Amino acid sequence: MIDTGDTAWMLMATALVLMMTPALGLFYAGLVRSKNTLNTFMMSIAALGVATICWAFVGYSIAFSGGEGGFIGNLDLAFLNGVGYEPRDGTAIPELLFMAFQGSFCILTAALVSGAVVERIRFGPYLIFIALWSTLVYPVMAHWAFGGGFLATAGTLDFAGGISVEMASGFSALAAALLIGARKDYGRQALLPHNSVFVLLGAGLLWFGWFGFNGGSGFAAGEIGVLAFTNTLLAPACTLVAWFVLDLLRGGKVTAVGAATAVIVGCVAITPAAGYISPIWAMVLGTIAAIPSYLIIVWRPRTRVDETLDVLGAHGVAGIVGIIFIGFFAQESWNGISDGLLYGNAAQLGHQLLAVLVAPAYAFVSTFLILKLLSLAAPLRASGREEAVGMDVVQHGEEAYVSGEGALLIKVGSGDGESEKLLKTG
Amino acid sequence: MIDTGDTAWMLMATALVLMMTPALGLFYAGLVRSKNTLNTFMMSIAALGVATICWAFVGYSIAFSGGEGGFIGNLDLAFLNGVGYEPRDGTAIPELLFMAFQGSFCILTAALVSGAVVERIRFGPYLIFIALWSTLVYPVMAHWAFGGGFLATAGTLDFAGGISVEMASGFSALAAALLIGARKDYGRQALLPHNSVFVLLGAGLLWFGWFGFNGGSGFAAGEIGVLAFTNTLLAPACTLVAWFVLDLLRGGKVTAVGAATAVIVGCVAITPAAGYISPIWAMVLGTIAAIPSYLIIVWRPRTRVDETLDVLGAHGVAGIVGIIFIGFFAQESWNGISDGLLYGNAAQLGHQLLAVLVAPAYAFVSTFLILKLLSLAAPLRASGREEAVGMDVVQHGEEAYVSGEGALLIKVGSGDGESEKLLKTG
Amino acid sequence: MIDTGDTAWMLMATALVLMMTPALGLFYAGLVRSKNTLNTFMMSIAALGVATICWAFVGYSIAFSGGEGGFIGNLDLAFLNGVGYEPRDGTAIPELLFMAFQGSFCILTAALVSGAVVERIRFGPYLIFIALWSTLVYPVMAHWAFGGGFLATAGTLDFAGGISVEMASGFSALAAALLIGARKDYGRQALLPHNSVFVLLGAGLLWFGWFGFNGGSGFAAGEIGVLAFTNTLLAPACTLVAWFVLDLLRGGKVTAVGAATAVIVGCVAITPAAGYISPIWAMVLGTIAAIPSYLIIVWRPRTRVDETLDVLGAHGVAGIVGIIFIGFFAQESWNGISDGLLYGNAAQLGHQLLAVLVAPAYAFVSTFLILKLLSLAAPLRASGREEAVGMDVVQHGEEAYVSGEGALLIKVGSGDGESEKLLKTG
Amino acid sequence: MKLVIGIVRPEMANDVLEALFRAGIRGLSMSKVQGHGGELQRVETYRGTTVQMGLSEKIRFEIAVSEEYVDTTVQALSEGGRTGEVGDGKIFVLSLDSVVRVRTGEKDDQAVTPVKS
Amino acid sequence: MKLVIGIVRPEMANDVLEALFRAGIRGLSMSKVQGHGGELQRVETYRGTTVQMGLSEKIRFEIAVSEEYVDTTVQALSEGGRTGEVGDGKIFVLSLDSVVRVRTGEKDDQAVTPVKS
Amino acid sequence: MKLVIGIVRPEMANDVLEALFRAGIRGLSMSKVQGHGGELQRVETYRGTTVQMGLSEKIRFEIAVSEEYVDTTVQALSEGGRTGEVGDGKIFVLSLDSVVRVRTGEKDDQAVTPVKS
Ligand SMILES: Nc1ncnc2c1ncn2[C@@H]1O[C@H](COP(=O)(O)OP(=O)(O)O)[C@@H](O)[C@H]1O
Ligand SMILES: Nc1ncnc2c1ncn2[C@@H]1O[C@H](COP(=O)(O)OP(=O)(O)O)[C@@H](O)[C@H]1O
Ligand SMILES: Nc1ncnc2c1ncn2[C@@H]1O[C@H](COP(=O)(O)OP(=O)(O)O)[C@@H](O)[C@H]1O
Repeated sequence: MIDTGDTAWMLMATALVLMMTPALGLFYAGLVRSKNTLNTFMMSIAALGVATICWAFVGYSIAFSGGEGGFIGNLDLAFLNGVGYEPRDGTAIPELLFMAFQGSFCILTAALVSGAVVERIRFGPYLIFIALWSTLVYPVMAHWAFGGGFLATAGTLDFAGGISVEMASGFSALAAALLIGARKDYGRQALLPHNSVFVLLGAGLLWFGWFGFNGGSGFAAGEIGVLAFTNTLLAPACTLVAWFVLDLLRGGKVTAVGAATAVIVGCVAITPAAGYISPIWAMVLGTIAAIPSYLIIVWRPRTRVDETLDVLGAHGVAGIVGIIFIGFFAQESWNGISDGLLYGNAAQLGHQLLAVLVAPAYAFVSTFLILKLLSLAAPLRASGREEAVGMDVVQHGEEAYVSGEGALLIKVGSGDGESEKLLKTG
Repeated sequence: MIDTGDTAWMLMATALVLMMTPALGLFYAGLVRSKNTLNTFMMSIAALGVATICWAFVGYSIAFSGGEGGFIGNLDLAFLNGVGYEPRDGTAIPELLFMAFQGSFCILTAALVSGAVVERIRFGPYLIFIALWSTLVYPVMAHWAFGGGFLATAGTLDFAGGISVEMASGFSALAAALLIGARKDYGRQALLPHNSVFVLLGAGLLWFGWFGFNGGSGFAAGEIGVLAFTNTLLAPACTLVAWFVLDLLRGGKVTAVGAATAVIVGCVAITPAAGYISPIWAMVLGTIAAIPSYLIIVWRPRTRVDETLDVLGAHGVAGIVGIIFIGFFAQESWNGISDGLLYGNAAQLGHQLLAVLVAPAYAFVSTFLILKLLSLAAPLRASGREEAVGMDVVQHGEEAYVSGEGALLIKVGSGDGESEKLLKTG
Repeated sequence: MIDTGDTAWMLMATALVLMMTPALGLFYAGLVRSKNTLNTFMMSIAALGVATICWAFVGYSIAFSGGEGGFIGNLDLAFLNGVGYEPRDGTAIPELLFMAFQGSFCILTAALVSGAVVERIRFGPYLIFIALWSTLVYPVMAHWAFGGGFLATAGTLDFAGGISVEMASGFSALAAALLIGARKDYGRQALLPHNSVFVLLGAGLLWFGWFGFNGGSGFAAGEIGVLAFTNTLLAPACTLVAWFVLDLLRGGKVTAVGAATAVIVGCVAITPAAGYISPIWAMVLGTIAAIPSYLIIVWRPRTRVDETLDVLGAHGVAGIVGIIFIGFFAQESWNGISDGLLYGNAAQLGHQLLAVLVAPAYAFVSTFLILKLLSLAAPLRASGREEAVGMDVVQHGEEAYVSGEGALLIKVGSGDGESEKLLKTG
Repeated sequence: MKLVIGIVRPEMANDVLEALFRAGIRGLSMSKVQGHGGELQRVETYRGTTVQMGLSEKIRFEIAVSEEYVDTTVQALSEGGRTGEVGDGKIFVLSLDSVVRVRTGEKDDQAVTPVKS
Repeated sequence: MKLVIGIVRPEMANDVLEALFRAGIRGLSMSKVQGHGGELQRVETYRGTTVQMGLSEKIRFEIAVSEEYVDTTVQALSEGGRTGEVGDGKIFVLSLDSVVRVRTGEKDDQAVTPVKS
Repeated sequence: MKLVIGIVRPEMANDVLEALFRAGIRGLSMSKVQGHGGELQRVETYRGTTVQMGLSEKIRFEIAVSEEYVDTTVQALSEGGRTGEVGDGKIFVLSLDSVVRVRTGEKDDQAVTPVKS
C-alpha cells in the first residue's frame, strides 16, 4: 500500500537531492579560477544527463536487483523493466519513486568526483568517464550497502551513503587526481577561488538539499526520517563551530571558504550515521569530524597531489569518520535496529570497519582502471597552453563573464564576412 | 475529505513552482547584457506581483468556473468568492491550495513571455501588458485544457501545461517580438550573455522547480504524481545529452548556455506528457524534442526576428512536440485514462492536434492585439539612446553592479547641496 | 499518533526555513559594498552554527518548557532531554521535528539582526553576541507567544513570529545600531549595494522559504497551514505592487532593490496574521503594510542612525502592522479560534496591542544590555582603517572576488621562501 | 613613434575597432574606464539613498603607432567613435621614447609593425 | 598640454573627485588598478593555500589639462588623496602632443576646454 | 624619469612581478586590459550567435622609474613575460615630466625612490 505522506516526503526529498547537483556545480565553480568556471559547473550538469541515463538503463538494476549478500546485482531491472507503482518491500512508496531517489544519489556522487580533476581534464573523455563510473562504480557499491549486498547482510550500517557516496567519491577522486596529474601551475602559483559568494551559496544550497538526502533515506515521513533530518541540522552546525575554532587556532581568522567546507564536512560525517545515533551524539560526531578533514585539507596542498577541490578530505575522510562512529554510538533505542560498542554491541564496530576496508579499495582501484583504460584511447587532459587559456574557451567556446566589447558577430550566410576578414588579417 | 499526504505534497509543489519565477529571472538576467540585468530580472519579479493579483481577482475564476466544454469561465469565483477549504471534485486538497498552485502557473507563464522583449520594452507598459495578459490570455487557455473547457471535453490530454504554459508563452513571445521590433544593435553587434553562471544556476533551479510543476499536476502524492515526477527527471536528462551531441555535430564543442537551454527544452517537452507516458517513452521524448528546438534556436538569430531569449524555440516548439507525442505514446496502463495511437487509440492523436491548431493561434493573436492596443496609448519601447545607456539606469535608476566610486551622495534636506552644484557645473 | 502527511510537510517546511538563512546571507551580501561581502554573508552562516547549538542546548527548553502564562521557560528540556519521537500536545509530528522547526526560526532571527551592524562589527564579538542573543532574547520572546507564556495565555495571536521574529529582530537591530554606531563613511559617502542580482535572488529565495515559515506554523498539512501558505503568496504580491506605486510616486521609477525590499516587507507583515485572516484581508494587509515600512526606509538614512540594512523598517515595523491587523480582521470562520474587532471581538485588538508594547521594549533593552556588556570586555567594532580596507580582508583574510594576479604563494615548509622575501623588501 | 590614447563610448567600441582594423592598425590594447566630461549626470536611488553618478562608462584604447600612422589612427578613433552628442570622448597623443616587443626583444618601429608568426 | 596621471586609494576617490571639481577640472577618466608600493602586504588563506597579496586596490585618474591647470590638478589630486599613511599613491605628469575631441574634431587646447553643448 | 608601460599575458603576470621585485623595482601599478595583436582569434558560440573574439586578456604594468632603472625595468618585463609565442605583448617607454608622491608631496626622483615608512 502506498502511503501519501511517505510519498509526499519522498517526492520532495528526491527533488532536494536533485537540486544538490547544480548546487554542487555552483560550489565548485566558485572555487576555481574564472577562466574555468563554466567547465567546472558543466561537469556537474553533465552528470545530470549522463548518470541519469546510465542509472535508468542499468545502474538501478545493478544496485537493487539480485539476491542477498552478493557483490553485484543483475540486469533484471535493466531499462526500468518492471519498475512501476508497486512499492518495494519495506517501503510504502511506488518503486518508480524509490528508483528516482536512489538515482539522484548516483548523479550527485558522479559529479562530486569531478572536483579532483577540474581545470585540466578534457570534457569529452570526462563524459565517458562519468558514464562508466556511474555504471561500474557507484551502483556496485550501492548494492553492497543498500541493495542487499554483502555489507548489508554482514550487518554494516550506512544510513544514507557513507560507503557508496562519500568514500566512493573521496577515493575515486584521489585515484583520478593521481592519474590525471597536477595542474601545470599547481604549487607554483596561487590558484584561488574566484567567487566565494558562489561557494557560500553553493554550500548553503547543498546543506538544504542534504535534508532530503539524509531525511529521505528512511523512505518514509516517520520517526527515523525525522531523526536523520534533525541530525543533519545539528551535526553540521557543530562542525561549523569546530571549524571556526580550528581556523582561529591556525591563522587567527575564521574564513568563509573554510565555513563552506565545514558545512560539507559536517553533512558528510552525519550522512552514514543520521538515522542511527541520538541527536546529542550527532553533535559530538559533527564536532570531532571537523578535525581529520581539517588537517588533511590543510596538509594536502603541500604535497604534489593536486586533488584540487579536496574531495578526499571533505568526503572520503569524513565519510569514514561517520561510518566508524556508528560502530561506537549507534543506539537501538533511537534506531530500532542495532546498538554500537558503547551500548554493548562490539560486533557493530567490526561490521563498520569492514566497510572502511573494502570501500576505499574498490573505489580507488576501479576508478584508476577506468581512467587508465580511457587514457589509452585518448589524452585525458588539456595541453599546457590550453590550461593557460582556460577550459571555458578551449572546451566550450564560451566565457562565463562576457562584456561584449571586441566581439565581432559572425554573420552566417550573410555572404560578405567583411569584418571577419578584417580581423583575420589584423 | 482532505488527505494530509496529498496536501503536504501540493503545498510543497506550489512553493516549488513559485520559486521558478525568481529562478527564471536569474536565468534571463544572465542571458542579457549587464546593463539590462536588473530590468530583465524585474520583469519576472513583477509577474509575482501583478499576475498574482489578477489571478486572485478574476483569473482563477475565468479559468476554473463555468460549465463543461466552454471557451471561457465566468466570474463566479472572482475575488476568491467561495474558494476555501472544501476540495474541488476529484482532489483531496483544500481548493485554496488548488487555486494557489494554479496561480503559480499563471505567474510563471506571464514571466516567460518577457524573454521575447527584454533589453528594450519600457517597464510601465510592460506592467500593464502582463496584467492584461494574465487576465485575458493565460486563464482562457487554462480553461480550455484544465478548467473543463472545450479541449478538455474534446479529450485533449495536457498534463501540466503544454497548452496554456508552453504554447501560450512561446507564441505570445513571437507576437510580442514582432510587434515590439528588434533591438537596435540586433544583427549588427554581438549581444552576449553577461553571466553564464546565472544561466546555469537559473536552469538548475528551474529544473528543481519543475518537479513540483509536473509532479504536482496530479494534485496528489500518488501514482500519477510519481510518474510525472520521474519523467521530469528522465526526459530532460536525455534532452541534455542529445543537445551535447547536436552541439558537437555543429561546432565541435559542448556549450554551457546550450546545456542550460537543453534543460529547459527537456522540461518543457515532458510537461504535457509527464503523467501520461511511460518512463522509457519519456526518455525517447526527451531525446527527440531536442532536435526541432535546437534547429530553431540556431536558425532564429539569422532572421530579422529578435525574439531575444528564444521563448518560441524553447517553449512553444517543445510544447508542441510534447503535446503531439502524447497522441502516439500515451499508455492507459500507466495513466489510467487513455492510450495513444501506438496503443491502438488513433483518436487521441486527433485530440492532440486540435490543441496544436487552436492554442498557438489564440496566443499569438490575443497577445498581438493587447500590445497593439497598448502601443496606441503609449510608446512600448525605449528610445535608441536609452537602449544604448541600458534599461537598468533608464527604467529603474539603478545598476546591477555598483562600485561606488564617483557616486556622490545627494543629501536630501541638508540644504547645502554643494557637491551636487560642483558636479552639475563640472 | 504521528501523521505521515503532517510530518512530510513539516520536514519540508523546516528545510525551507533553514534554507532562508543562507538566502538571507546572499540578500545581505548583495546589499553591502564588495569589500564586506564575505563578512556579511558569514554573519548569517555563523548563526547556522552558533544559534543551532544554543537552541539545542538551552534555547528550546527556555522557549518550550514550563507552565502556562510565564515569562520564561525552564531547563527541563535542556540538551534535548526527553525530546524524541513523541508528539507534543496538539501536533501529530515527532517532537524532535517540532524542535528543529522552531530552531530554524531562532537561527534566522539571529541572522536578521546582523543587518544592523554589517560593515563594521568585529566577527569575534559578533559570534559571542549571537550566542547570547539566541539564548536570552529569542527563546524568551518565543516562550511568550508560542511556548505558553503570558502573551499566549493573554490571548495574543501571533501565527508565525510577529513577536519573537519580526519585532524581536527589528528592535534588537535598532539597539545594536545605536550602540555600535554608524560606519565612518555613513552620511558622507554613497554606500551602495554592490550586487543587486544577489539582492533579488536572495529575496526570491527568502519568499520561497517563507512558504515553509508561515505554512509550517500550523504544524500540519491541513486547513490552517493552507490558509497561511496562500496568504504568504497573496500578501507580498500586493506589497510588491504597492511598493511599485510608492516608488513611482517618489522618483518616477520602480526600483529593483525596492522590489526586493517589498517582498520581505510583505512576507513579514503576513507572518503573524497568516493563519488568522482571510485571503482577501491578507491582500489588504499586504497593500497597507507597504506604507509605513516604505516611509521609514526612505527616512532613516537621513538620520544619524546607521541601522544599515533597515531591519527595523522592514521587520520591526511590518511586524507591528501585522500583529495589529489581526486585532481588527481576524476571522473565526477562517481560523477557528478568534475574531477581531471588525467581526465583533474588540478584546482581540487589546491582546494584540499588549504585544506591541512589551515585545519591542524587551528586544531593545536586552540587546542593548548584551552588547553593552560585551563592549566592556572587548571593542565591538573595527577601526576606521580596517573599515576602509574592508571586513573581508581584515576579519577573514579573504576576498570575495579574487583574480589571482599579484598573489604570491607562500610555500609552507618549502624552506626557501624566496619570493616572500623579495616581496617583503619590495 | 606615438602613443595614441582614445576614450570612447562603450557602445561605439566595436565601431572603433572596425575602423581601426580597416585603417590597418593591428596592435592595440583596450580597457574599461569611467569618465567625467560634459555629460549629464544620472541620479540613482537605492532604498533611502539617492546618489548622483558623476561618471559614465567609457572604453579606453591605447595604441602605439609609428609617426606615419598617427593621423590615420586618430581619424579612425574619432570617426568610429563619433555620435555627435556630448560624451563622445577624447583622443590624446603622446610621444613614445621606445617600444619593445616582448616576444622577440625587437625595438621601436620594428616592434609596432606586425611580424608574420 | 599635459596628461596628469594620479594613482590614489579607492576610499579617497570621492574626495579627489570633489577636489578636482572644486578646482575647476571638468574632464577626466578613472579606472581601477592594483598597485604595489611600500604598503604592507596582506596574507590571505583559502583552505590549505596561503598567499601573500602583494597588490592593493587603487584608483587611477587620467586627466588632460592645459599648461596653466597642471599645478592646480596636481594639487587637487595630492590634497584630495592624502591620508599621510604609506600607500597614498603617486602622480605622474607627461607631455601631450595633441588632444582631439571626438565629438567635434576640435584640437588641442580647444579640446580640453569644456564647450557648452 | 620615464614611465614604462608593459603589456603581458595574464598567466605571466606573477613571473613579471617576481622579475621586477628581483630587479629592485618597488613601485608599480597594474591593471587588466584586453589586447589585439597577432594572436589567433577565438570563436565563441552562444545559442545561435557565433562571434569572433578579437581581443585577449592582458595585464598592463605601469611603472615610473628614474633613468638609470629604465633598462632594468624593460628587461625584467620582457624576460618575465616572454613565452616566445605570438601574443607576448609590448613595452612602451615614455618621458615623464614630473612625479609627485601624494603622501608627502615629494617630487621627481625623490618620489620614485622608496622611503622607509
Ligand atoms: N581632460 C580630460 N582628460 C581625460 N579624459 C577626458 C577629459 N575630457 C574628457 N575625457 C573623457 O572623455 C569622456 C567624454 O568627455 P566629454 O567632455 O563629455 O565629451 P565631449 O567632448 O563630447 O564634450 C569623458 O567621460 C572622459 O572619460
Ligand atoms: N613607481 C611607480 N610607478 C607606478 N605606480 C606606482 C609607483 N610607485 C607607487 N605607485 C603606485 O602608488 C601606490 C602607492 O605607492 P606607495 O609607494 O605605497 O606610496 P607612498 O608614496 O605612500 O609610499 C602603489 O600601490 C602603486 O599603485
Ligand atoms: N601597437 C600596440 N599598441 C598597444 N598595444 C599593443 C600594440 N601591439 C600589441 N599590443 C598589445 O600586446 C599584445 C600582444 O601583441 P602581439 O602583437 O600579439 O604580440 P607579439 O609581439 O607576440 O606579436 C596585444 O594583445 C596588445 O594588448
